[in-house]
Amino acid sequence: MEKMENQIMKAHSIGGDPEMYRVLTPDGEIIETIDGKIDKSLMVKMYESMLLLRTFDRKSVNLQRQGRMGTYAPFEGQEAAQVGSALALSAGDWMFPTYRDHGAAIIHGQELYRVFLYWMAHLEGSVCPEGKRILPPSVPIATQLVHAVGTAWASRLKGEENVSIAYFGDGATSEGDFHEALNFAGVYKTPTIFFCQNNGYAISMPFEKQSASKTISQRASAYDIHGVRVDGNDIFAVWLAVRKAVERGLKGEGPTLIEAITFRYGAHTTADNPNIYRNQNEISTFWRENRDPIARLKRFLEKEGLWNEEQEEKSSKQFNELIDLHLQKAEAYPKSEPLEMFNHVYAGESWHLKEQRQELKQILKKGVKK
Amino acid sequence: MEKMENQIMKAHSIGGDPEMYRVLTPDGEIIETIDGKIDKSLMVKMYESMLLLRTFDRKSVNLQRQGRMGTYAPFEGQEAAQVGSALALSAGDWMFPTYRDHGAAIIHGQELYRVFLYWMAHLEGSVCPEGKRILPPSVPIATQLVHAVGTAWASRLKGEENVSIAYFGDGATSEGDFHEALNFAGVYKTPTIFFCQNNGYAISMPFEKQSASKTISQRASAYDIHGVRVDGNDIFAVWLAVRKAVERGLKGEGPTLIEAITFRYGAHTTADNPNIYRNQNEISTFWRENRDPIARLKRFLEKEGLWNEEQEEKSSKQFNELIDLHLQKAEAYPKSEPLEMFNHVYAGESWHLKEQRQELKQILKKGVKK
Amino acid sequence: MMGKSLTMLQAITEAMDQKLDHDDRVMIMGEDIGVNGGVFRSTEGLHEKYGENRIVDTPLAESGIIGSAIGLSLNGMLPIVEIQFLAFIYPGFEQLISHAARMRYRTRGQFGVPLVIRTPYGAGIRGPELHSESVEAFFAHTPGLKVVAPSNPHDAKGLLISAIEDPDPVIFLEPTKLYRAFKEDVPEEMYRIPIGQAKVVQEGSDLTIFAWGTMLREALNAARKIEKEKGWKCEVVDLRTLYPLDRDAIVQSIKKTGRALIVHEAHKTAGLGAEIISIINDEALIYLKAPIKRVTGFDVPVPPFSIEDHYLPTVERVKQGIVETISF
Amino acid sequence: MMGKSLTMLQAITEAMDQKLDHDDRVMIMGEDIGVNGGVFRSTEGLHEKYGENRIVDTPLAESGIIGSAIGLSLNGMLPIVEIQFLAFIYPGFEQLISHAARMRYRTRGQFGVPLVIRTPYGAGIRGPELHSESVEAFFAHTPGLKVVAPSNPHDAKGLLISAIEDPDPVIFLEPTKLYRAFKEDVPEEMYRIPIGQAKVVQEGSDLTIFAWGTMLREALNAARKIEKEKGWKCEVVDLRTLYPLDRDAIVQSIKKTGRALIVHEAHKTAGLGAEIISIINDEALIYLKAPIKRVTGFDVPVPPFSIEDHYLPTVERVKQGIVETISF
Ligand SMILES: Cc1ncc(C[n+]2csc(CCOP(=O)(O)OP(=O)(O)O)c2C)c(N)n1
Ligand SMILES: Cc1ncc(C[n+]2csc(CCOP(=O)(O)OP(=O)(O)O)c2C)c(N)n1
Ligand SMILES: [Mg+2]
Ligand SMILES: [Mg+2]
Repeated sequence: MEKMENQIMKAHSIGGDPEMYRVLTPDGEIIETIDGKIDKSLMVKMYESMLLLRTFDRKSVNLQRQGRMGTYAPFEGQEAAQVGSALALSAGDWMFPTYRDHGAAIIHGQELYRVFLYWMAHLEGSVCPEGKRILPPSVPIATQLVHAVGTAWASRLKGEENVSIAYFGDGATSEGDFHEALNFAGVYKTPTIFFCQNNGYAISMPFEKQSASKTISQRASAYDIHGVRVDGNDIFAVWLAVRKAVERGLKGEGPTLIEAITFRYGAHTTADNPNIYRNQNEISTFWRENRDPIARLKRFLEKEGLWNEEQEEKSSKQFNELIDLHLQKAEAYPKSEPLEMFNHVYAGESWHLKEQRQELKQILKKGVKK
Repeated sequence: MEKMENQIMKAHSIGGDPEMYRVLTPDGEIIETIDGKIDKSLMVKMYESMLLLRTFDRKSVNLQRQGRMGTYAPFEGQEAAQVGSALALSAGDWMFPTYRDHGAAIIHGQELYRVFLYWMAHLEGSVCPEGKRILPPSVPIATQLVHAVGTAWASRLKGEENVSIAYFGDGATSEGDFHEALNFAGVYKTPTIFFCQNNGYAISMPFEKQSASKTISQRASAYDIHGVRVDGNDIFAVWLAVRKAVERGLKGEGPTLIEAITFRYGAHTTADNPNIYRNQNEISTFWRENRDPIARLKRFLEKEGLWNEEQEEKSSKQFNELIDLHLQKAEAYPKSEPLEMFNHVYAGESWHLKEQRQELKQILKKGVKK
Repeated sequence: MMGKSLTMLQAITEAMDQKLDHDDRVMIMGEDIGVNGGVFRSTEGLHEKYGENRIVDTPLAESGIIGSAIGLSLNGMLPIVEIQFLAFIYPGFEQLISHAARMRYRTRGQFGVPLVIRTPYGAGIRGPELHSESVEAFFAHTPGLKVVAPSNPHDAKGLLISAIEDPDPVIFLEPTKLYRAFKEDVPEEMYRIPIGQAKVVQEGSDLTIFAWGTMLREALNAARKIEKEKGWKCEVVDLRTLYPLDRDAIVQSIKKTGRALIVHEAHKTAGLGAEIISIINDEALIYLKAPIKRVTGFDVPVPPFSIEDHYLPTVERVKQGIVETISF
Repeated sequence: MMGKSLTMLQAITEAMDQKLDHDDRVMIMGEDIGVNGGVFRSTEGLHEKYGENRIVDTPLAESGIIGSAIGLSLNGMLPIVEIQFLAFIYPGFEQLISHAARMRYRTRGQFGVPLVIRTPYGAGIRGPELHSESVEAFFAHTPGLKVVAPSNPHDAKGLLISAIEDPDPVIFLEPTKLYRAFKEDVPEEMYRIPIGQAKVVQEGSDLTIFAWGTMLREALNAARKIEKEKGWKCEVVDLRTLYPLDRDAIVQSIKKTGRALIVHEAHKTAGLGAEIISIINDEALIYLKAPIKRVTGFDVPVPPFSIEDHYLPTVERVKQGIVETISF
C-alpha cells in the first residue's frame, strides 16, 4: 500500500507530495474546522451534484460506444473539483471550460441536453441558457485563460461584481498563454480564477515530464499573485479555496491560481487507450478506492446523518430519469441543417456566403447522398 | 539623492530594490572576495572591451544621425552586462543576441564591420565568422530563448561541452516563449543560460507595469531551475554569475536564469524619444554618475594599479582607429545586390525564384530608377 | 461640417478620438500606445485625455493582448488593439484564428467579438527586419475575419469608424509608408465608409489596375505615366476591403476594360492577387483580352531595406506590366 | 527489394524508422509521440526502439516544440516534429514564419533549419472542433517553407524521406482521413520522391482535375463516374507538393485538356486553388475553353462533424463542376 501511494503521487509531482490544502480526509473525517462556512444544505447539494455528474459521465461514455455520440472526454474522478468550484460561483460569473469541464458547466447552469448536443457535434451544442456566461469548451489548450482575464477586466472596468473562472489541466500550464494570462491578470488585478485540475496527465504525459517544477501552484509566485494547492478530490477544500478566490477578486485583490490535485479514472477521451502509458487498472483502482471524491463526502454525510441509502437510491433514480429525458430531448432536437453552416460566420452576410449557401442548397435539392 | 535613488530603482521593481548579487560597488570597492577567481589580465580585458564598445556605440548613434546607417539600437550603459557575460563563454558556445546585444556579439567574436553592415541593412550583416556560433539578432521578442534551448539540447545529446546563451530584455519576459523556453530547459536540463538585461524599460513601458512581480529572477522558481539577480553594471558580478551558470550547465545541472539589473542611457532606438515616457535627463544622469559600469571598474583598476590615464588615452585612440577601419571596410563593402535577394531562400532554387530573379534582372538592365 | 487637412495618421487618431468620446465602451490597448502615444504616434494625446483605463499600455505579449481583448469584447467593451508591426501579430495568431474569428459561429450568435486590430503593414520605410510584412492573405483566408486597408486619410477615418462599429473582428491594415506621406481634406464629423466596398479612383477603358494601401500610389502613377506615354487609359480600383472582396466592382470594371493588372506588395504565390484573378476567371473570363498580370513583392523574405525598393513593385514594373498586357 | 502492403500510417512510420536507423541525427519530438506512440500511432514502437533521447515526448507547448527544434537543427540534429493536429501549429506560427522559414536567408546560407513538421490535416474523421483544418495556403504564402501533402502510402514514404533529407523546413501534411483508409504496395527500400513534382494519376483529354491529399480520391471517383456517365475523359493530377507548385505539370496538362477543375478542402477564398488558376492564367490562358472551376470547402469555419460532409467537396460537387465546365 505504501509503495502504491508513492507511485500514484508521482503522477502529480516529482519526488513526493508537496503540501496541499485539505479539509475532508478520504475517510470522511474533518481535519480543519469548517464551522459555519458550509451550509448543510450546500453539502447535500454538493453530493447530489457529483452523483448527477457521475451518472451523466458514465452514460455519455456508453453513448459514445453505442455510436450515438462522437469522441467524448470523460471526467469521472474529477467531480469534486468541478462541482466544488462551480458551486462557489455566482450566477453571473463568467465560466471558461475546456472539453473536460462540462461537469462544471452543468453545475453553473448549462443544460444537460446541450452538452449531449455538443458531443453529438450539433452546431448548437455550445449555446448556453440566455443570460448565462458559459463559453464554449475551449479546445486549443490554455487559450481560454486569457479570455477570462479579459472578461474579468471588463467587469472591473464596469464596476460589476463578477469574477471569471478559467478551467484548465496540468498540461495547459506549459503553453505560453498560461504565462501571459497570469501576468496580465497580475498587472490589471483582474478578478480571475485560474482553476487548474491537475489530474497528473496531459493525455499520456505525466506532469513530472511536463515540467521540472514540483507543483503548479508555485507558479503564482512568478507573478506575485495568489496561488494555492488543494486536494481536488476534497470538495470542501475546493469550495473554500474558490470562495476565497472569489472574495479576493471582488475585493480588488486580483487573481488566484488554484491547483486542484485530482485524477481522471478513465481515458483521456474515448479515442484514447490509457493502458499504453500507465498501469491503468492499478492506478485507477487505487484512486477509486482511496481517493474517490463522492465516496468521501458520502462517508461524511452519512456520519452527520445528512444522507442515507434511501436518499441515494431515490436520487440515483431521479438523476437517471433526468438524464434520459435530456438525452431524448437531444436526440429529438432538430438535426443541424447543413445550410446553417453559413449562419453566424458574421453578424451580417456577404455575397460570397450567400452564393455558397445557394450552391449547397442546389446540391441538397438534388437529394444525392454526400 | 535618496529620493532620486528610489525613483530610479522603481524603474526596475515595484516597491524598492530586492537583493541583487554585487561584488564591485559603484565606488570601485570590492565587497566580496574574488581572490583567484578573476585574473588581472581578464580585468583589464573587461575594461578595454567596455571602452571599445562604448566608443562603437556612440559612433553608431552618430552614423545613424548622419544618415549613414538605419535605425540603431544603442546599448550604452549596458556594457558590463554584455561584456561580462560574453567573456564568460568559450569560443564554441552558442550565442543568441537581440538587436541590442551586438556588444556581446562583438566580444564573442562578431566582427565590427559586420555589425555596421547589419545596421546599414546589408544582406550579409548577420553573417558571423566561420566556425562561430553567433546567430542573427532576434527581432521578434523572446523567440530566441527557445532556440537556445534547442542548441544546448543538441550539445548535450552530442556530448559536446558547450553552453548556449540567450540575451533578452525585461519586456521579453512577458512573452509566452519566455515561459516555454524556461520550462523546456528545465525538463531537458539543457545547458542554457537565459541572460536577461533588465534595463527597466521595454521601449516606454517600465517593468513595474510589465508585471506585478518584483523581480525577473524569481521566475526561475516557477520551473525549479536556478535563478539569480545580479548588479548588471558590476562586471565582476556578471562574469562570476555567468561562469557559474556555464559550469552548472556543463556539469549537467541544467539552465540558469540570470537577471542583470542595468539601464540604457539613451533612447530605445534612434527612432525613439525617451523624454516622452521618462525624465530622461535626470534618470540618465543619475545612472551615468552613480552606476556607470565603466567608471566603476576604472576606479577599481586604478586603485589596483592596473590602469592609468596614459593607457586610457592610448586605448581610446586605438579603438577609435579600429572602429574607423571597420567602418571604412563596411562602407567599402560591396553593396547588397538586389538580385541577391533570391539567394538562400532555399538551399536549392525553384522555378519561381529563377523566373522572378530573371524578371528583376531585366528591370535592372533597363537601368531605370525604381 | 468643415474638413481639416490631415495626414493618414491624424485621420486615424481622429477616428479613434471621436469614437472614444462618443462611446464609453471603446478602449485602446497595445504596446507603448499609452504614455508614449504609440511608436508611430497614432494614439498621441489619447492617454492624457481618456486615462489609463481606456488607453492601456500592455505588457509585451501579443497573445495576451489579443486574447484579453477577446474577453473584454465578450463582456461589453469595444477594444481597439494596436499591434506594433504586422509580423508581431504571429504570437497572437492562435487567438485570432481559433477564437476571435470563430466565437460568433461557435455560439450561434450568442457571443460576438467586436474587436479591431490595427497594425502598420508594408515596406518602404527603411524599417528593420520583420517590420515590413504584408501578409493580408493569411487573414483573407480566415472566415469570420474582415480585412481592411485604406490608402488615404479620408478612407482611413471612415473605414476605421466602420471597423470600430462592426460587430465582428476587423483587421485594419495601415500602410506605414503612407502614415505621413500626404495630407488631404478630412471631414470633421464621424462618417463611415462601408466595409466591403471598393472605389474606382480613376476611370479608364483599356485596363484595370487593382491595388490597395501603399500600392495605390504606384498604380496611379503608372496609370498617369502610361497615359502620357502611350495614350492608354487605365481604370484604377482601390479595393479598400480585402476580405470580403468587392466582387461586383472587380467584375464590373473588367467587363468594361477586358484587361487587368494587380499590384500588391505581398509575396506573389498564394497572395491576394491570385484570388482576384480567380474571381475574374469565375465571372468574366470571356471578357478577358489578355492574361491578368500580377505585379507583386517577390517570393522571398522582405529583404533588408538597402534593397527593399527592389522587392517592392515599382512604377516601372507596373508600367511594364501594363504594356505587356495591352500589347499581348 | 520486395514491397509490403501498408497503410499510409504504416508507410510514414516505416519512413521514419528507416531514417532513424540510418542517420543518428534524426529524432522525433512532439506531444504523446513517445510512450504513447502518437494519437494516431504514427510513431508506434519507435520510442522503445530508439529511446527517449531520440523519440521525445515534449511538454504541451507548440512554440517550445518548434522553437527548440529550430535550435536542435541549427546544432546538427534533424528533428521531425509532430504537431498533433494542424490547427495546433498556431501557437508555434511565429517560430515557423519568422524563424524557421528565414534562418537560411538571414545568415546567407550559414545556418539552415533542416526541420520536418508532420501534422495530420483535413476533415472527414468525425473529429472535434479544430481537428479538421486545411490551411496549407498559409504556408504556401511563406517563402522559405516547402509544403508537401501525399495522397497514398507509396508517395507518403518517398516524400517523407525526401523531406527529412531536405536541408530546408518542410511542412508535411498528412491527410488524416487516409491514414488507414487503404493499403498499397510500398517498397521496403529507402526511396525518394522528389519534392516539387506533381504526378499525373490518370490521363485524360477533356478536362484536368488538380487535387492532393484526401481530395484525390474524390477527384478520381468523380472522373471515373463522369467517364461512365458521359464518356468524358478527365486527366487527374496529384500535385503532391503544394509549395513550390509544379508549374510545368499544371501547364502541360492544361495545354492538353483546355479545361480545369481544382478540388481542395480548404476554404475557397485565398485558398491554393486561386494560385493554380493564376498559374494557368499566366501561362496558358489562351488554351482555356472555359473558366476554371474551384470545388472547395466553403468560406465558413469547418463545422462540427454532424455536417462536415457537407462542408467538404463531394464526388457529386466535383461531377457537377466537370459538367458545368465542359458544357460551358
Ligand atoms: C494548442 C493545442 N495543442 C494540442 C492539443 C491536443 N490536446 C488536446 S487535450 C491535450 C492534453 C491536455 O492535458 P491537460 O491540460 O492536462 O488537460 P486534461 O486533458 O488532462 O484535462 C492535448 C495535447 C490541443 N487541443 N491544443
Ligand atoms: C513579438 C514582438 N512584439 C513587439 C516588438 C516591438 N518591440 C521591439 S523592442 C520592444 C521592447 C523590448 O523591450 P525589452 O525586452 O525590455 O528589451 P530592450 O529593448 O529594453 O533591450 C518592442 C515592444 C517586437 N520586436 N517583437
Ligand atoms: Mg491533465
Ligand atoms: Mg528593457
